[in-house]
Amino acid sequence: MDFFEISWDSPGDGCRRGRLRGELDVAAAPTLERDVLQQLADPVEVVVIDLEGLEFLDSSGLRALLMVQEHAQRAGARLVLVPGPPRVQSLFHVAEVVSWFEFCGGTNGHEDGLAGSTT
Amino acid sequence: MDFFEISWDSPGDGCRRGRLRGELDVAAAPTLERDVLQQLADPVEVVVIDLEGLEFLDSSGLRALLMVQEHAQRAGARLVLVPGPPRVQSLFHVAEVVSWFEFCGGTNGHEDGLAGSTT
Amino acid sequence: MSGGPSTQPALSFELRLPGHSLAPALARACVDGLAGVCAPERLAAARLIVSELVTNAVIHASKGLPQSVVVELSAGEAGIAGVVRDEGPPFEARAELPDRGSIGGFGLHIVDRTATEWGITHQVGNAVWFKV
Amino acid sequence: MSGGPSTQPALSFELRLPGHSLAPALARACVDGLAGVCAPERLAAARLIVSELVTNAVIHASKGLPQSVVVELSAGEAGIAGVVRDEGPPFEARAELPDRGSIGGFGLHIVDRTATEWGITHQVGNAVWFKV
Ligand SMILES: Nc1ncnc2c1ncn2[C@@H]1O[C@H](COP(=O)(O)OP(=O)(O)O)[C@@H](O)[C@H]1O
Ligand SMILES: Nc1ncnc2c1ncn2[C@@H]1O[C@H](COP(=O)(O)OP(=O)(O)O)[C@@H](O)[C@H]1O
Repeated sequence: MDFFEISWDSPGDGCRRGRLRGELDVAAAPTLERDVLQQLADPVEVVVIDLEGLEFLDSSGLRALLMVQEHAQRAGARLVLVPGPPRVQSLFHVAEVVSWFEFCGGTNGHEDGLAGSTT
Repeated sequence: MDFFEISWDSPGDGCRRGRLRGELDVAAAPTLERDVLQQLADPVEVVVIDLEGLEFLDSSGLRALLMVQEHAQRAGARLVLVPGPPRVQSLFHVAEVVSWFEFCGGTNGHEDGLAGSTT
Repeated sequence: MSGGPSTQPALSFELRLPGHSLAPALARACVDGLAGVCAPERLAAARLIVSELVTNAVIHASKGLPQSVVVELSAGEAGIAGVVRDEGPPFEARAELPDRGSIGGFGLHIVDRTATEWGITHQVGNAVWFKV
Repeated sequence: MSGGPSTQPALSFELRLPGHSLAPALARACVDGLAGVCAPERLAAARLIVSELVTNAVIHASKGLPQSVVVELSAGEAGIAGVVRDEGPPFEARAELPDRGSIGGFGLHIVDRTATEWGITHQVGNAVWFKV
């Protein structure tokens, strides 16, 4: 089932959240990058990418997330990831890059939650 | 996703109900037939096959249901089908065999429900 | 909301399967892989037709033979075109509704009522093609 | 409760795909078709590896070429064995964790940490094989 979708909202001032659904692979990666660049056109402090609805992630998706992190940092913002289901989360572990990202709201990464960082 | 499963119970005296889950195709058809023959070893008036949890049905599955109907009739029992979701139900229409079966509990067939027929 | 497959070009594949009872399920799973380039109703129609044709190839022509059933599909905005080939002896299509009381013979009837066009050609074996 | 695929013999297929960005999704869907003959964890591992190898073949060797990527898989109780072939020039495998700050180069590292065995052979193009 190839399918990928992002829905964006603003859970707080200076915070843009994109919720991912479907499969983040080589076909979906450009959509994610393009979307984030659009969001960063306005002043933003935190970009949250919510992986809860994601069903598949591979190295192309991981690469897109690293690009997004770089775009965010260049724009003076932080990237915070909301962990996905186990089959998605396991990719960060297999690739040995869990510590390369700031996770929130889950047990798979840092515990400095989203609430504190958006105000 | 190839997967097929039947769970059996007895919702009333002389009634055996098999609930189908997954895809009823050429690989799954022998399982259905064998199971029904086992159920018919005891005295049974009605065999109910519940298609609500079925995700796919093709002509091999249809053939199995017709075989089951024949087995039931030979054993002096009736076969009653509980309609499945639209994508399953549509197969009976496409194959033009809706009227070949006794449906209950749905709008896709006869309205003489299961309750009356099992007593 | 963004993303979605609407601007994807056409996608096609060729799949070789053994004469195995799970070959239809495998072929259906591959049809699902075209979800990115075509409408769900078309995908469901192609899924059903492919299931019927691969089942016929397995049962009537290729039982137990390795990689003897070939499925070719090509999907785009305009629709899905496919062909299922086997290496068996030629057969005559019969696609009418079987007589009341029949327990088989529904496969090609279902194909006939699901496809917008279909037909059979005979080269090495049988090639049943369709469009939806 | 009855049914289930536990007594099914091994199942295999060969899939030819174009150098298309949706080819990895299509290949993953076909891997899903093996669900009847192998354990879910193995299937998930094979799904990930196939996604990585087909992506590499599409990006590094076959971009835009028709039916130039070939996936062969064979699954049974003992595991899944597969190979992804392309027609591109030979390459040297590098499967270490990329340096901190890298944004690419994770594909073969993931394959290396997911497969029980894997390797590359060079015939016409590249053939990356694996077992899970
Ligand atoms: N690939 C095939 N090779 C040989 N004969 C076939 C093939 N497909 C169909 N047939 C013949 O056409 C008949 C009708 O097929 P179908 O409508 O699918 O019903 P069924 O397979 O249930 O008999 C079959 O019984 C068989 O004799
Ligand atoms: N099928 C292939 N054909 C040619 N080169 C390849 C192929 N697969 C991998 N490579 C080479 O190996 C490198 C590492 O691949 P990989 O670990 O998957 O990371 P990435 O593709 O993100 O660079 C690639 O950058 C490429 O140079």
